[in-house]
Amino acid sequence: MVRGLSFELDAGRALQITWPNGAGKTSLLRALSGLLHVESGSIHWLGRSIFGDLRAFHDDMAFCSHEPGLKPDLTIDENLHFAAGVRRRCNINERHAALARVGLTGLQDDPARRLSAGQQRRVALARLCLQGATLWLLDEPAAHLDAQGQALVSQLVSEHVRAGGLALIATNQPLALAPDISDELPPARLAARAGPA
Amino acid sequence: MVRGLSFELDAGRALQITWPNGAGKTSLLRALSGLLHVESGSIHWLGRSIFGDLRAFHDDMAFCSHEPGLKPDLTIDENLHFAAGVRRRCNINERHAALARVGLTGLQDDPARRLSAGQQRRVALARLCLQGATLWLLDEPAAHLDAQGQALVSQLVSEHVRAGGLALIATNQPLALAPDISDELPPARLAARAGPA
Amino acid sequence: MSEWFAMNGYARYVWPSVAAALIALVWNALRARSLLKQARAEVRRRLASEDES
Amino acid sequence: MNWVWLHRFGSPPYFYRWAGRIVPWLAWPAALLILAGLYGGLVLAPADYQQGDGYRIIYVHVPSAWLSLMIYTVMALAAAVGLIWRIKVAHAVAASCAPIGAWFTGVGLVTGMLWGQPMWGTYWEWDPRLVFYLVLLFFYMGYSGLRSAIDDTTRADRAAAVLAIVGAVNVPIVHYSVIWWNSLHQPPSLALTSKPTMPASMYVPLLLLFLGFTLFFYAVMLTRARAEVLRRERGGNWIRAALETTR
Amino acid sequence: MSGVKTSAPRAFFLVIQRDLRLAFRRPGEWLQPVAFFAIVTLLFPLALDPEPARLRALAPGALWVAALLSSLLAIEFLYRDDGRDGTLEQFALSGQSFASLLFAKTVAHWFLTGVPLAIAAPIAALALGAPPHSLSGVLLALLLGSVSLSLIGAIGAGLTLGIRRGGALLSLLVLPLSIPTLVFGARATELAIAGASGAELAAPLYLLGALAVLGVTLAPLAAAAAVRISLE
Amino acid sequence: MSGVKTSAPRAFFLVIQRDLRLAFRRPGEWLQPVAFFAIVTLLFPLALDPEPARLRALAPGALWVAALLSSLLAIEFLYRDDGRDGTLEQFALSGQSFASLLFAKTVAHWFLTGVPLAIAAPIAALALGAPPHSLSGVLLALLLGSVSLSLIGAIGAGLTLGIRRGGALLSLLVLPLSIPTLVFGARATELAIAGASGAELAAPLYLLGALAVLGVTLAPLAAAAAVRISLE
Ligand code: HEM
Ligand SMILES: Nc1ncnc2c1ncn2[C@@H]1O[C@H](COP(=O)(O)OP(=O)(O)OP(=O)(O)O)[C@@H](O)[C@H]1O
Ligand SMILES: Nc1ncnc2c1ncn2[C@@H]1O[C@H](COP(=O)(O)OP(=O)(O)OP(=O)(O)O)[C@@H](O)[C@H]1O
Ligand SMILES: [Mg+2]
Ligand SMILES: [Mg+2]
Repeated sequence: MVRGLSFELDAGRALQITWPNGAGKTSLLRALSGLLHVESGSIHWLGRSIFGDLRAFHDDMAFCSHEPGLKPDLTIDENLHFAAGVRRRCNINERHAALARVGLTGLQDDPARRLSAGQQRRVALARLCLQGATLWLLDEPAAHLDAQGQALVSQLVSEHVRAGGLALIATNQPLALAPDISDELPPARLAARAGPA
Repeated sequence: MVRGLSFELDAGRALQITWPNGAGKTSLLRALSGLLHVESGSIHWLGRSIFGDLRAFHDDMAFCSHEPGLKPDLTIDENLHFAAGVRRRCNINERHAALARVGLTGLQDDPARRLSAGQQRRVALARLCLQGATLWLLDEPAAHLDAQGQALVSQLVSEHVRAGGLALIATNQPLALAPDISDELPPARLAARAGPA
Repeated sequence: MSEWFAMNGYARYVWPSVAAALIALVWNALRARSLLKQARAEVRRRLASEDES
Repeated sequence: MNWVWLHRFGSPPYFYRWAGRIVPWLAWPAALLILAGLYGGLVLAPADYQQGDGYRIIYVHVPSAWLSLMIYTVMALAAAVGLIWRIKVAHAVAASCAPIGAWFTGVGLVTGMLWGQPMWGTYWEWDPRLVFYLVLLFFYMGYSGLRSAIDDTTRADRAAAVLAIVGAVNVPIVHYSVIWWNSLHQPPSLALTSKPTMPASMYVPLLLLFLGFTLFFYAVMLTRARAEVLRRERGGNWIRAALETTR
Repeated sequence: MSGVKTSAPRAFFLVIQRDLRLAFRRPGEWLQPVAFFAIVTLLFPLALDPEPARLRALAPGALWVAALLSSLLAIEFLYRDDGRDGTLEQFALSGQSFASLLFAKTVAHWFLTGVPLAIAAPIAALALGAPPHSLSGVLLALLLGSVSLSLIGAIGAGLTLGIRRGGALLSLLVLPLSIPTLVFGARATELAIAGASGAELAAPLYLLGALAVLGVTLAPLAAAAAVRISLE
Repeated sequence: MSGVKTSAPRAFFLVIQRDLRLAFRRPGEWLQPVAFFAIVTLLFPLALDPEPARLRALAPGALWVAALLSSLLAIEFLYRDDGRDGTLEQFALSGQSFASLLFAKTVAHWFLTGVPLAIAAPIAALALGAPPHSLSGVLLALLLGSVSLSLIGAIGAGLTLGIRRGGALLSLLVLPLSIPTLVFGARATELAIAGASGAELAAPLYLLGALAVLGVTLAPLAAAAAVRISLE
């Protein structure tokens, strides 16, 4: 549904997409991650088209979508263990560190089902950190988060970026990022698209 | 899971609940609406306990929860027709007026499936207006909404309240409401409760 | 004695039945007690942790 | 009438202590009665003139089968009380009934089948009494299944309660099936009203076992219920006291 | 805003209308149980080697087991979507009688699954070698039976509403309750296929009717209670 | 952060371990298909008036239709939860082979449903009047058959993943594909109950095995493709 959009993002920078509702933020991120088929146009990572070797690209990329993707029956720690473990080995200390980072210390052995909307989001952020990817694609990372939580997100992003990472953030609550590391993506020319995404 | 909380709300005022994540906002609203059984304590409406005649209370109350509650297969207009129609008769003009109000003119005959996160929220707001209730219970009304959408919410609420309505709003993005019509609910003393909510 | 065990050829029906009943009785009795013990222990643990915090 | 007593039992601390005190008085008599009954039934009682020694299965079959029906009744009643008056203890009782009931339904089935082979020449027969008894087992399983499937204890209690009440229709069906359908299953052998048809040496052990099994059930059920109450009463400071005082 | 409050009957029919329209937006969906019914009845001739006599003997069982299972398959969705997207919550807070709104859903559901099933059954019966003159009996039996199946199913659906994997549990709860319907229904079908007289046939049909009436009176309340609990 | 990348086999077993642990958190859930199987087999004797000879003739059909349906019932949930809560999306973006991760899920699923089913079948066969010596054959047939049923089901589950009411549609997709398994399985069971010699039994069992091997080689890829499409 998005047309005539072209941008590039280099290491050490974050890009915020703050288009209005329905402008195509989610769709754009899904397309960039290779989940959604792009009708026309190309996506390059490290100079090569991502469709050449999708898995290599995914090794460097982490996508944090609307759904937190937690198993209600597993404890928070187990959730992290399995979710992050599929990509990189991470030991229990790393996991607890990550949980502490997002302010969920002490909850690691609670079943995820107990968590409120915002607490789940925070677990998703912890997973994001553990996955240790270079490129972050974040969809509404700050949704459901209280003020202190939103500050946390901005902080995580800037650290990641300062450490040479990249971040692409679709959000309606723009994050407070230092201008030297972040840009805003100008609204793309919108056009109706055929058929469901 | 919330203990020792007591407040009252008179006509013509809105009350914002901006507790941190997991503090119990959602649970509180569900309890007030009579959906969630309250272990101890009482809820009164117009001086009478709501459990006396729950249906009469529900006639005056509208609850706008996390889920927009739209049928993907029905058009937006049909969605409003059935959802609002179960409570009050409302004709097509009223419905289109409401849609225009939330900035979805022209979409009324699109299937709800097409809508983005924020657009769905807006439909939920339109339904809220059509239900014509006196007491509004809103859970995260501004989630997924862009700046202009958030302004819209504040506006709807103030109008409703100025017209003698009541509104109770659980949100992490406090709405910009004139102080003369709105208060904030002080954080309640939290306490563990037996078993899950 | 042994012919009592034989039950005039009904042994292979009678004794398994009796065994089934006894197993049910014993297992339920023990299970109930262990459940109570577990619950007690769990509560104690929780109270202890509450005390220190 | 007033419901004070109901609410007294409804308070977890009272129930916990009361049950703790009563259980021993149920458990030991139960043990004695069961042992006596089995001895009387398996050793003292004479062989049946037509069924030979095979009939001795009655001494385990009938008490277990009867008990399994009684347990379901107790469960349904407790569930109803919990549903209507929102009494947590009642739900705890109902929850404790289910597994015991399932066990004894199983015993009733197995012993019945073991009896069926010599008497009817087959382990299983598609006879109403047998079928609906099997359905009873499914209700016990469904009850536990529903309970374990719902995370939220309060919701699990109430949903399971509805099921228990709905399923109660099955109990009379099982009980009267022998009368309603012309079943090959034995008709009631011991009616409290009429004079028993068998000699005392045969039915006295049966009576002892009936009583023993019933007491046994209450002892086990109350113990399980105490555990259940402890598990649920997270923040009760009466627990601290209870743990010291009662055993 | 405001406008008059919707009357109870109007709300009832509004819900029926809504569910029917939703269904007709996806004809594929409500025809699936019927297709399932057809396939399952066809599985038997495949699984057993089909000599006519044997098949005919098997027909009532096959028909009714298939009918029971496909109605079970369909009932799982009675409340699911509405529960998930918050519509039931809105119903519960609508100021209307919750039980009647839910009953409306059940009625719509019966129109969409029970009736097609009853119409498909005679055809399947023919395929299993039932004589043509028996078909009216088969149809009647399923028409009556499907009512109580839908109603019993509604209770189960309510109980398993909140649950992530209702499906299997639902069957565990509903099948035992449906046994009487199954038994009488199969009996009626058997008599019909055996070419019994109307008088003989009447007995089981009356029983099926009685079960249906019983269901209509009790089930809606039980279902509403169950759903309310699942919403808590 | 960082740390070494997880090796493919390790990821495979991690997923199996995860699914097994999830299942054992709710024993009720994965036992339900077995209960369903038991109930369905029980329905036949109820629906037909049960003389032993007739039942025994019916047994293979009843057993296999019940097995097919209950495995169908279970497979519906293979991907559903993971699809809904975004786990599959994470798998697809994990940099691991998507197909192998999904295959791991299928393997875990077979352990949790196929094996219990195979164990329950002989008991059900007894209740339907099969002679004790035939049970090993029944067990073997179901053990082999359930493998291909799970694998075929996995494809169907993938195709119906996005769909709100997968259940009924799933059965329409899977049942036709499962017919060969059903036929050979029922044949094997029939022979076993008829007390055929090992040699006679071998033929259909080999065929079942062949189907299973075929499934293991092809199904995972098809399933992965299907799921990918549903995710788009
Ligand atoms: C699988 C087979 C069987 C099952 C499921 C079964 C089930 C039951 C049940 C549920 C009861 C309790 C009825 C009540 O208390 O209302 C019962 C009682 C009884 N059963 Fe069985 N039974 C089976 C086989 C047999 C056999 C083979 C015999 C003897 C030939 C037998 C003799 C009795 C007798 C004498 C009673 C006591 C009758 C009464 O006082 O109501 N049962 N059985
Ligand atoms: N499945 C779909 N089929 C057709 N159109 C769709 C589909 N999903 C989204 N759209 C359309 O694509 C546009 C962009 O949707 P998208 O979800 O990407 O918006 P968004 O920027 O994420 O909005 P929000 O900020 O509300 O999340 C919307 O106008 C929506 O109508
Ligand atoms: N089903 C449940 N069982 C047990 N505890 C629960 C359950 N649901 C919520 N809670 C707990 O109750 C508390 C309040 O939950 P609630 O969803 O009301 O928080 P909230 O204020 O809405 O948070 P958020 O702003 O993130 O939505 C949380 O700490 C949560 O852990
Ligand atoms: Mg979006
Ligand atoms: Mg909330």
